[in-house]
Amino acid sequence: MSRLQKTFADARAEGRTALICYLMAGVPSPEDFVKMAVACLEGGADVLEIGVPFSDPLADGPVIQQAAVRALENKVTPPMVMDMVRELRRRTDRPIVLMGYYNPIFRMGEERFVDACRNAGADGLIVPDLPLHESISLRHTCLEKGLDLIQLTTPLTPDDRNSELVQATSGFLYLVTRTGVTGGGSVMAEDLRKMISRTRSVDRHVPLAVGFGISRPEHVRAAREMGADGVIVGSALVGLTLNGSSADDLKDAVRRLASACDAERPQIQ
Amino acid sequence: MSRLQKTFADARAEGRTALICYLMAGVPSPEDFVKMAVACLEGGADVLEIGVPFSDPLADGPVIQQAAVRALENKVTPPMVMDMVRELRRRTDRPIVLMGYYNPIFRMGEERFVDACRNAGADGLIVPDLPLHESISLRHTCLEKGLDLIQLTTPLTPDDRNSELVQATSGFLYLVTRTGVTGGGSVMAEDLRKMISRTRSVDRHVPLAVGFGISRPEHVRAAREMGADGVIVGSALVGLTLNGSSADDLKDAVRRLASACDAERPQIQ
Amino acid sequence: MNSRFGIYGGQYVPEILVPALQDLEREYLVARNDPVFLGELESYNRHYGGRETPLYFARRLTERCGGAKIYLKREDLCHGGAHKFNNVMGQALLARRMGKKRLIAETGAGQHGTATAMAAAVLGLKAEIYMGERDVARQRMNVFRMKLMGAKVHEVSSGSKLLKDAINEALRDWSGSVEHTYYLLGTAAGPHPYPTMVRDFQSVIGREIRQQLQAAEGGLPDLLVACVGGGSNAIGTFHPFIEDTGVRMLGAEAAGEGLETGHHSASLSIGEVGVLQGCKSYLLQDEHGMIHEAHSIAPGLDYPGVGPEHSFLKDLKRAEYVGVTDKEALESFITLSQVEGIIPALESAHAVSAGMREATSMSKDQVVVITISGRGDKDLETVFDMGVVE
Amino acid sequence: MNSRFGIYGGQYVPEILVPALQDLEREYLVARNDPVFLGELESYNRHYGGRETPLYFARRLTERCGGAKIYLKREDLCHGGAHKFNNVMGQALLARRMGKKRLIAETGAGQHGTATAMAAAVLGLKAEIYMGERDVARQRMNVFRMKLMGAKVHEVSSGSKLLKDAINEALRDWSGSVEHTYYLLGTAAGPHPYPTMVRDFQSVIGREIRQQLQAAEGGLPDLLVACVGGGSNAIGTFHPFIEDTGVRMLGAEAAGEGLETGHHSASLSIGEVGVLQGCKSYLLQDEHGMIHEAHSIAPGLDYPGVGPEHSFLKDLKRAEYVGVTDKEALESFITLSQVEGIIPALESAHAVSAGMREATSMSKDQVVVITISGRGDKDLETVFDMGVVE
Ligand SMILES: Cc1ncc(COP(=O)(O)O)c(C=O)c1O
Ligand SMILES: Cc1ncc(COP(=O)(O)O)c(C=O)c1O
Repeated sequence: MSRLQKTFADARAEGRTALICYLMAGVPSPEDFVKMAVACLEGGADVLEIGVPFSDPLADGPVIQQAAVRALENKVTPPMVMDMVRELRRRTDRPIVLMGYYNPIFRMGEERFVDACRNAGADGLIVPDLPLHESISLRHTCLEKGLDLIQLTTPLTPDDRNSELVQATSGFLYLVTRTGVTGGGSVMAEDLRKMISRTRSVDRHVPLAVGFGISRPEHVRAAREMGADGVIVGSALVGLTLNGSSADDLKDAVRRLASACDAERPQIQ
Repeated sequence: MSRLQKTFADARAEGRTALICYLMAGVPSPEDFVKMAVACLEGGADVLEIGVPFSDPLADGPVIQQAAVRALENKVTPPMVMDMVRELRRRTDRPIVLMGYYNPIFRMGEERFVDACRNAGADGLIVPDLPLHESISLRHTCLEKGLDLIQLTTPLTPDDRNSELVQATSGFLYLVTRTGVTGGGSVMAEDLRKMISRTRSVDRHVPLAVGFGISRPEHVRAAREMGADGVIVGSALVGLTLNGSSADDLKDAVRRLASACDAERPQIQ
Repeated sequence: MNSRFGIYGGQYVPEILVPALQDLEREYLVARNDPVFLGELESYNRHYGGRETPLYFARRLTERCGGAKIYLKREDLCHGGAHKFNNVMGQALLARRMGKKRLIAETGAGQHGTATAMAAAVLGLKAEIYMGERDVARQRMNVFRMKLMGAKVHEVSSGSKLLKDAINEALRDWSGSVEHTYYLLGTAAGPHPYPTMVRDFQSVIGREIRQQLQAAEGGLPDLLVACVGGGSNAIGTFHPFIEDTGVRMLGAEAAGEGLETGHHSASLSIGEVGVLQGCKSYLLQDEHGMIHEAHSIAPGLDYPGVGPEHSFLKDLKRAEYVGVTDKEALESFITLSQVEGIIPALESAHAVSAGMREATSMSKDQVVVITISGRGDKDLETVFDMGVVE
Repeated sequence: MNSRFGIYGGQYVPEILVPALQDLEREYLVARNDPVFLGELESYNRHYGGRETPLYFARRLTERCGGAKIYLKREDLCHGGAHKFNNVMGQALLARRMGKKRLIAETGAGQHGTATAMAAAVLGLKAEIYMGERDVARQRMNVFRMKLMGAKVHEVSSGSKLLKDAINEALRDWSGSVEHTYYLLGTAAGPHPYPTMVRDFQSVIGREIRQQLQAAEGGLPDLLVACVGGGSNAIGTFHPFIEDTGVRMLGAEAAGEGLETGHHSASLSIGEVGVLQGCKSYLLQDEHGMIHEAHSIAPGLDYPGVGPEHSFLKDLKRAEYVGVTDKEALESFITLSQVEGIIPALESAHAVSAGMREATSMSKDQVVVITISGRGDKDLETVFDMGVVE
């Protein structure tokens, strides 16, 4: 059982929704980043998702774009991200997932990149511009090396493709709850309900984590209410790493989200 | 015998070249213009040529263009020009020739215009943008009313057309001694010699006045030497009416030109 | 060759230019019937100029007006961006045939100057362009364009320092250079034989319309519309249909700020007969025959005279002429851009306005052809500066 | 439909866009074989776009080089002033057919944005254009042109604030609007099916060259030359000749200030394989896969990637690619203006430079065809500001 699987299983057992906190590697600075990540863990994050900065983050909204610019200004490179993961792995046993665009992975070489992830102690990988049909070789490598390659599904994904994604994903399935990019907007309740139910009808067990547009405790509660196993919070937290907030501020924000994660779960009709 | 014919006959009899002085009507001002014209007469002009200002004097060089602009700024109109001629006619018996573009003539009506010229006391008319084949009706009217309509011939005019021009002209024939517009440049001796000789071979008597590019006594002497019966000086004198020179300055300039007009005539080879 | 259209036209020029004009007439008469010359022109028109230009059925403009079908004759697609090409290419080939190595031309906003520079470049001739000082200042980029193609630009500081004065200055140059220089006049005006010759070269527009409309609609247009500056694109549009009495013709003149304001270029609508720059025609002038300054938002319409054949057609009532104000032209400039994705020259926008007005009151089975004499890229700064969009 | 050219191409996009791309592929596959669609496109190409464009024998340029005969394929005469028209019209008709009422597009200097605005206007669709903030500031008039035709322009302030970032932003918009919005990509790059589809729409260039040269010379060209930004005009020129192994193909990339300076856009000449904006191809990037900013005097070549089919042709050695510096492009910009009266786009001037170089060393019975992808009016300010003329 991988760390990710275990985390979701534990959370489910405890009646909790797992909280996945996204931060951009090397932001606000390579040193403070680790403090920020630790603050997330202390605030109650179940999983850390760490962005690998890329010059052209086309799936991201303004906040995360800005964080990528900051990271690149800070001269963060993929090998440095691996070092940061290694550093964090020394401090926590919770799962660490990297989120990175494909070109830096391709550039390093898929196998070398996956090895580096594993060696650093990462558990999973999300590649937002690598759709299922382009990910065959990377999936193969990840499987072989024991890294979870997480697939994304969206409200526009047709049912048959959704089923393939469910089968192909590893660790959890990332439900993109609204069209568009990361950050801003709000969860579309109706979409999410449909996405969860059609996915459950294919696989009753795969952990479902909801992302894109989750920033406040009420979003978390809404997702939880609809049966999500996890929520991913990105822009809201990244924003705090950009605007001069302290690690404690971040910890508080995470704590508020985390407490929404084990709020009493109302009956699903 | 018209005044113009008589003037050329007298000059020839006296061994002189007739001096035709051009001024723009109403320049430097309607009042001072008359003084300037009188100065020309006092300086020894045989004929006064008076420009009727036009907005688009396409046969004129910069100096006379500028004079036309000044005249129009002074609100000089064709009827006012007639008044100036009338005024001058009171003061002199020498021939007065008007030089004016066709549109103002057309606008007033050819017959009315010619009548106005005659009534004011003008003797001749030059229309620089009315070539022979467009001047049939105006020539007819002038002939009928006793106004000399002077034709121009040029170095580029073919022989047969030159002969037509000689036959059609009245008062004198205007030899344009260089291609281009009025003012500047210098007499092209070779051209002039040819023009005079081919014209003489058609008509031994028609007075030939040389214009365009005559500004200094030596030009006058050159023209005289080649057998011209008259010289026309325009831009050089108009320039003096524009640059603040006094009537006396003008008179002196004319006097210098006039004395070249009866300089000893060298043998023609 | 007849030098007049009724009482209009003629050859009111200094005697020094007469031999050159007679030469030109003679050479043109031979050339216009010489298959070699015509073949050469046809080849440049086609392979260099991009002819034929399309006759485009403007579906959305037609729907907008709700009346007659509107077709646009797309002279904006000619090389150089305007119908000017047709004339310039014809005359430049004639100049080369006559052995003249130097072209001179006048230009207002720079369209004709640019076209002349272009034709000179492709034929390896020298070009010198006269342009009023005020126009030079307003049309920096067109001046640069001419220089880029190797032409020399003379700034004219006489008179009103505009197009009319550039023509005067070009004629003055020609008076002194006529033996080795060809004067490439830019519109169907000036002394004979220019009005006839330019009309002939521009008639390719109307001939193509005729054929293309036959193919598209199986018949003749009910109405032809073109803007009238000097009148070359209009006469080129109209002339091949003169004998077809069922075809109405409408020329759109610049009414500028309004015919009543005195700021306009509507010589046909409210000018009076006179003689300017070589020909007799309707003119804007005062009671003493002094020429008025013209005004139009469209630099190419900004001329106080008009080609003599239009004066003739007006008197005959064979063609009608209406004024279109700056404001109306601007509106149809925007309309055509938004409805058809075609940004017309401001000159052409006058024709669009007049054509839309007419089409609206015609029946759906009728056909209006509007000549788009040029593209509007040259006018973007002007319209931008007016702040009318967004 | 094959989504790759050898190892290049593919569909590297967020999952959210996959259904839309699959839809697009499906619809395009039907449309490309549907005579109604093809007839519609052909009709717009002809009557609206001014196709076919001439294949012009450049006599004086040929003499200047003293080698092979040089023909110019005149895409500068297309409506809008560039080959961009071919692609935009095809895709806009496809969008309409798919029932999408809103078009989005990226633009660098504004050429593709303007073309998209134009196609949207003529078909009655809405257009929204993404354009980098730095480009907006440099290209005031093109921004105005788009607005004039009714398009909305979004300034992009992310990243380098240039073309690449405008594409990112357009893709972001599309991720949120994909159900009713059509993304009209401007070059033969991006995710499948764009490279194939854009190539098909642009292949009208090569097909016409083939026919026209057959008529003019009775054979095939020896060499085809085109500039390569994203690669659409080049692939449109080359593709119909791929099977004709006797026809050499040469792509001119922007070598900017020199390949050794790092200021260039020569992704094929010295880039390395990577994945950007949906496809795998040669890219300008650093050792960690971060994309470099590109540089070229020609705004349309200023892109760090290139269409995947060119990467494939390069590896196969079926086409060659050379760098042309800013300086060399500028020189041929001036040469073509002065020798042929054709002011090429600075992009196209790269092709002219490479083509002249080759023609010079070829024999007089050989034929070089250079595609003039667009006209240079848009570049006059740039060249003027350099002070190189006069
Ligand atoms: C685009 C365009 N249309 C029309 C005209 C007016 O000229 P014409 O009346 O001779 O066609 C001009 C003159 O410059 C022009 O540039
Ligand atoms: C005139 C012109 N040529 C060439 C290009 C380069 O594009 P591509 O390589 O797709 O033909 C552009 C792009 O804007 C352009 O405007």
